[in-house]
Amino acid sequence: MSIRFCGLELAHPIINGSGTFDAIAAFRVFGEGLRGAFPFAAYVSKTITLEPRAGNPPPRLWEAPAGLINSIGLPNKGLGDYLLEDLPLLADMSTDPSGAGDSQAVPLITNVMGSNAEEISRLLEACDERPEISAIELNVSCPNVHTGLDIGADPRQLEQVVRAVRGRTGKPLIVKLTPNTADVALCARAAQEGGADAVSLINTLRAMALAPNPLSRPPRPWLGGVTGGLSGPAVRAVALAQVAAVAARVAIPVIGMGGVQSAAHARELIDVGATLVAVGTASFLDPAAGARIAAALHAGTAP
Amino acid sequence: MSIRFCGLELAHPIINGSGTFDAIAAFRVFGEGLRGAFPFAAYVSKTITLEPRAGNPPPRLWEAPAGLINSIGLPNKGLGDYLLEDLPLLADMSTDPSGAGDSQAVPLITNVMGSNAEEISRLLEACDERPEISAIELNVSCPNVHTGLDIGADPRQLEQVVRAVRGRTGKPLIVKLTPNTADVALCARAAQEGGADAVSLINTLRAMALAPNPLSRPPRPWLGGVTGGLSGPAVRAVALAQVAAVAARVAIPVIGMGGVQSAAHARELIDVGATLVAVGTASFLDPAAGARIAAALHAGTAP
Amino acid sequence: MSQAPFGRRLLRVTSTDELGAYRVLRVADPHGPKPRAGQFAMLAAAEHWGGGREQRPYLPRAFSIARHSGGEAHFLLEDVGPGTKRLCELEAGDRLWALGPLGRGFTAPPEDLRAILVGGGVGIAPLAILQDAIAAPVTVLLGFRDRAHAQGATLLDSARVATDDGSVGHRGLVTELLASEIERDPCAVVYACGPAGMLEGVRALCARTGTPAQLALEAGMACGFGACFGCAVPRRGGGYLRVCLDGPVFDAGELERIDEHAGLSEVGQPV
Amino acid sequence: MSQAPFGRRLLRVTSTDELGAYRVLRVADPHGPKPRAGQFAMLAAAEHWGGGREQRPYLPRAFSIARHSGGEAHFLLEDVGPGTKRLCELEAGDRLWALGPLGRGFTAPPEDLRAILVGGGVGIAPLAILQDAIAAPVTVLLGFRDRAHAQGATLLDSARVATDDGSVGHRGLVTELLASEIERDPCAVVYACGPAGMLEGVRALCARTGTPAQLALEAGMACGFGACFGCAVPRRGGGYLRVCLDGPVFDAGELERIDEHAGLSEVGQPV
Ligand SMILES: Cc1cc2nc3c(=O)[nH]c(=O)nc-3n(C[C@H](O)[C@H](O)[C@H](O)COP(=O)(O)OP(=O)(O)OC[C@H]3O[C@@H](n4cnc5c(N)ncnc54)[C@H](O)[C@@H]3O)c2cc1C
Ligand SMILES: Cc1cc2nc3c(=O)[nH]c(=O)nc-3n(C[C@H](O)[C@H](O)[C@H](O)COP(=O)(O)OP(=O)(O)OC[C@H]3O[C@@H](n4cnc5c(N)ncnc54)[C@H](O)[C@@H]3O)c2cc1C
Ligand SMILES: Cc1cc2nc3c(=O)[nH]c(=O)nc-3n(C[C@H](O)[C@H](O)[C@H](O)COP(=O)(O)O)c2cc1C
Ligand SMILES: Cc1cc2nc3c(=O)[nH]c(=O)nc-3n(C[C@H](O)[C@H](O)[C@H](O)COP(=O)(O)O)c2cc1C
Ligand code: FES
Ligand code: FES
Repeated sequence: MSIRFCGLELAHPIINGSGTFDAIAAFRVFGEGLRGAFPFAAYVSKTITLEPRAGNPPPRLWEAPAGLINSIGLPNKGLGDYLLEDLPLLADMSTDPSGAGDSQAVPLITNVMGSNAEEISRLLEACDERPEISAIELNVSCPNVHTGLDIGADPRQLEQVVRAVRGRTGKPLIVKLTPNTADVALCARAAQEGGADAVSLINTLRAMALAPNPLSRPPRPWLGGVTGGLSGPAVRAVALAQVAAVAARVAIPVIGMGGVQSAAHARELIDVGATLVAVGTASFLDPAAGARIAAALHAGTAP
Repeated sequence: MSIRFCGLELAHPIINGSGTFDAIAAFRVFGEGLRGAFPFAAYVSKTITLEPRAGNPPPRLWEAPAGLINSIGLPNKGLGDYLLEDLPLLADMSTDPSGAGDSQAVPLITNVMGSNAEEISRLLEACDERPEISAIELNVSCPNVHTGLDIGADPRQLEQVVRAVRGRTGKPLIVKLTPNTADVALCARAAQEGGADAVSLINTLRAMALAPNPLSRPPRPWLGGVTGGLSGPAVRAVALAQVAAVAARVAIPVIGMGGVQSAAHARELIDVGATLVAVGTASFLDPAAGARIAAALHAGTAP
Repeated sequence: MSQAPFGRRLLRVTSTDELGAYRVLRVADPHGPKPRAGQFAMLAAAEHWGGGREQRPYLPRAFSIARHSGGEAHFLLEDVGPGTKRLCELEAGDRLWALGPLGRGFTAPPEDLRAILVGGGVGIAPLAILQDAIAAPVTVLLGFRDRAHAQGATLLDSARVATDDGSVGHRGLVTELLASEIERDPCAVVYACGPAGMLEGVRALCARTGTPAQLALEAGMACGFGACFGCAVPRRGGGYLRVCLDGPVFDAGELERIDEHAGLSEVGQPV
Repeated sequence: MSQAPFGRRLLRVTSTDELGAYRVLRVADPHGPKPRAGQFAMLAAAEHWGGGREQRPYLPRAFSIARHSGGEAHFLLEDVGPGTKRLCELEAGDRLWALGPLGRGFTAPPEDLRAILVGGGVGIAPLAILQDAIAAPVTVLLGFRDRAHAQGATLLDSARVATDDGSVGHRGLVTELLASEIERDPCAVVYACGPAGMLEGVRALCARTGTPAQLALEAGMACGFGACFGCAVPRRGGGYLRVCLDGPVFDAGELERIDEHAGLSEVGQPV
């Protein structure tokens, strides 16, 4: 079931969605044994920015019908500390999809975000120097940060930015598209024209929730970040439509995600053209969801 | 609880979403008594086009997590037969929100769609002549028909079209926006600048489903129309975000909809700035949903 | 058509029984109007409707009224997915939401014509109430996949049975029984409900032999009362009909070739 | 911290009991590691999780392990919403998904300091297992809203109780009992869990009196294992802590003022 993706050799097609699995935290909680039995074929980091970010004030979560709204706000320690402290901890992970002990390396994909080409260039250059990093995912789609949305939603701007930063790294560059746009396939083509090696989608849909108190007038938003992003089963049909639309219009590989909870769901994204499938919110229900899905895909069963 | 909306006097703030309640069919199924106890304060017709449309081939429905995907394809008898056959049947409806027998007229809002300004102009002119029609809703957002999407998703084009057709009717003109756009508030402003008297949102989110058979390779889309639109609870948080964003940016009244199933949900849309709330998919679970929600809003309770 | 009360109503399950591979659900509906044979209701469990891994069902589900007596409506259920599974779990005392009776039912046969009722699988349900409604003796031909399903035949009187595996009655298709019945005595009117393939077989046979036929169709439904336009089937001569409003019972002549989406789908054979 | 097995596991409910306004759920967990006091588990019913009008719960829910013995974990539940409602419905034999034990638990008191356990409402749960774990006698102060809730106090030994309505024990806040305890004998370490208001009262009081305190916090959680960054509470001096990973038990000194989102919310008082 081994898969080639942008020159990487992956044990299976299931990876994690950025920001939905903290491998370092998972080692603390579940033990170092996880390092040799990692649930994902590649590990995508949470979004890293140049400067450290604390993230949004709580509350950051709201449970929606068959979904989750988050307004996390990209907390991260910033590029410098990420490279210094986290990278060593993220090296040497491996996965054992068949459970037969023939484990395979888990490449690290670092997800980065910057508010303009200059910032992104610095992020790419820094990542480019580090052998622990196998590929870079550029987040142009986070709905919680204004600029992220704007760059990614406008094909022209997106193409310019990707073209401007493309030369800064020789590593594979994945552009993570925003779903909050009129024609995601146009954005995907723009990323391809700009030089992206792959695109990934969908990120979360812009969403909102009010505090659940009909008596405390005036009404107020529940989330500390006011709006958030919707993920989980509720968005799966939207993801399928967007992934299909993109895969039909680009020549580069596509990482599909959005609401995947089972191997059948992963298979559907692959059916419409995805090369890899990322599992996000489903990991919150079960940290081993990725492993279960990969195993079921491997076995050809569909649970 | 009586509400003024674009010069109309409505018994309460709950109306139906276009295409989710066929009043004429309902009279057949539930009897003429319904005419005096209509669940909605105004009745919005299904989208009418110049020429008759058969709609998309079946299957047209797919049940999604906490939602519904439809690919109905705007079947309608065309403007001529609508005016000739349906209008007389839609006159004289009234609603009795308090159940106290003080019933109030149910104005008719005719929803129309055309693929260019010329077609839309003809639709508006024809509607303008008919006293049975109290307002016109212009659908620029249907995800199943290519042009509908394109006009509505691009603010510049939208403004041009609305401005071009605006003069063709003296009746209130509501523009129903598409949610499948990068910045719905920009589109709403464009509609306002073009001369719309109100905007309504959200229409369905572009979505897709595959036929549920892992064995019948190659995989194929389930829906006869290939893609469809997602509605119901799954989209409510997206609707809340879009309605809030629009209401904060326009001066004209807003009709909010998307996933409303209870008075609490309706209240939230009103809280973020909607003047009226439309109930769509919830009517499929219970044709009296609109009446129940209006009554609960009226009573100030929140079931 | 019998008009339905406006709005869904909360009803109580009075009893449930296994009937081979099926489940019979009896529901107290003291104030509901008496349905016509062939009408249906939209049902949803009042508790625990939805959720789980697939987060379905969300919408109510359509079921033929299989019988109606003493203020009780009977339904025949087959567990084929999350909605029917939940309804099959219901026990006496549990409650469900119901809307109906809905749709256009069967039209009684003219005096001089013998009625032949042809059912396949769970599609036998509306034929039971139809048999109750027709005073004259009728011919009942029912097709099932195997013995467990064939037990459903006891819902009707004097049924002749065909099974795919030959475990009960004729081995083969119920349409084969129908063909020889029509050959034996062509003065008949056929009433049929079942999987798409069976209905198409009946339609084609009746068209060929000039036998009048009323076919009860299925279609994925969201609303059941004409609101969503989701339950379309092709109309002969172009355009579409709404199964919930214009049907579910149609004169065979109104219909085009019946495709896979318009019959009661076979268990485990998602179309 | 006790490390959790990777992946959720399916466990069987062995018994459930009413305890006043609460429900005690006992779950067989023969292979789960022994938890530390203050740790929690993420639970979800295996059947009928979600659906209904609000189409929730979707995510699992966090619950303190209230006791652990003989391969059984005990939980104390209060029905405050769709998730707890469903878990409160479970009966012996039913199954649920569990992930855990998770989080950082309480640290045992130094030999020379008396432990004062301060609990509010359902926040008494982690104090029960803490009392089991501390060999020396401890002082237990529990606050409840009324008599029905105060029955929860029997989960611990020798508790002194305060109720809002005075129906049992001291009329007033449990922090009032704590204040006089600290005044009487300041050589104490405080362990507290309960609503945000109570925790903030405890934190402020202990800060004023220089009493060391460990506070078990709540926060809305999606994952429970540090993956989502959703359970943030402000860290003293800036930034945020993850309740599930850095807590749920914190030294009071690590925390800012405890706001409404960080305590166990009161029933019917959605924050
Ligand atoms: C007029 C009428 C009368 C009926 N009478 C009866 C009756 O008397 N007894 C009876 O048992 N049944 C009857 N049915 C059929 C019954 O309504 C369906 O079996 C039921 O809706 C299935 O629901 P489910 O949730 O159990 O399964 P689902 O999984 O919803 O449906 C099973 C089939 O639907 C399709 N499907 C799968 N996933 C989806 C999805 N996400 N969205 C849409 N379709 C999907 C597939 O084709 C699958 O085989 C009748 C239907 C109609 C229209
Ligand atoms: C570490 C920890 C330990 C805990 N231990 C226990 C315990 O031992 N016993 C116990 O009974 N409880 C415990 N809790 C609390 C328990 O997890 C919550 O009561 C439970 O999650 C509520 O879920 P619900 O579905 O019943 O109610 P919900 O409705 O999900 O939650 C109730 C509260 O959540 C908020 N809310 C309402 N709607 C939403 C929404 N859509 N999305 C997000 N928030 C919403 C409101 O503030 C409401 O008051 C603990 C929590 C944590 C974090
Ligand atoms: C709590 C949470 C945090 C996320 N953080 C990030 C992030 O830091 N960077 C990013 O590119 N995407 C982020 N995402 C988006 C996911 O990677 C994924 O695109 C999205 O959740 C859809 O997949 P899912 O439905 O499987 O969760 C986050 C999603 C969630 C739910
Ligand atoms: C079956 C169906 C048919 C619809 N047809 C139309 C239509 O003809 N014209 C239109 O403007 N919107 C149409 N809509 C969109 C609804 O009016 C509404 O905008 C959308 O469903 C969101 O609301 P809801 O979640 O309450 O259903 C349709 C929606 C559904 C589900
Ligand atoms: S099921 Fe909605 S129109 Fe027939
Ligand atoms: S609950 Fe997800 S990080 Fe704490």
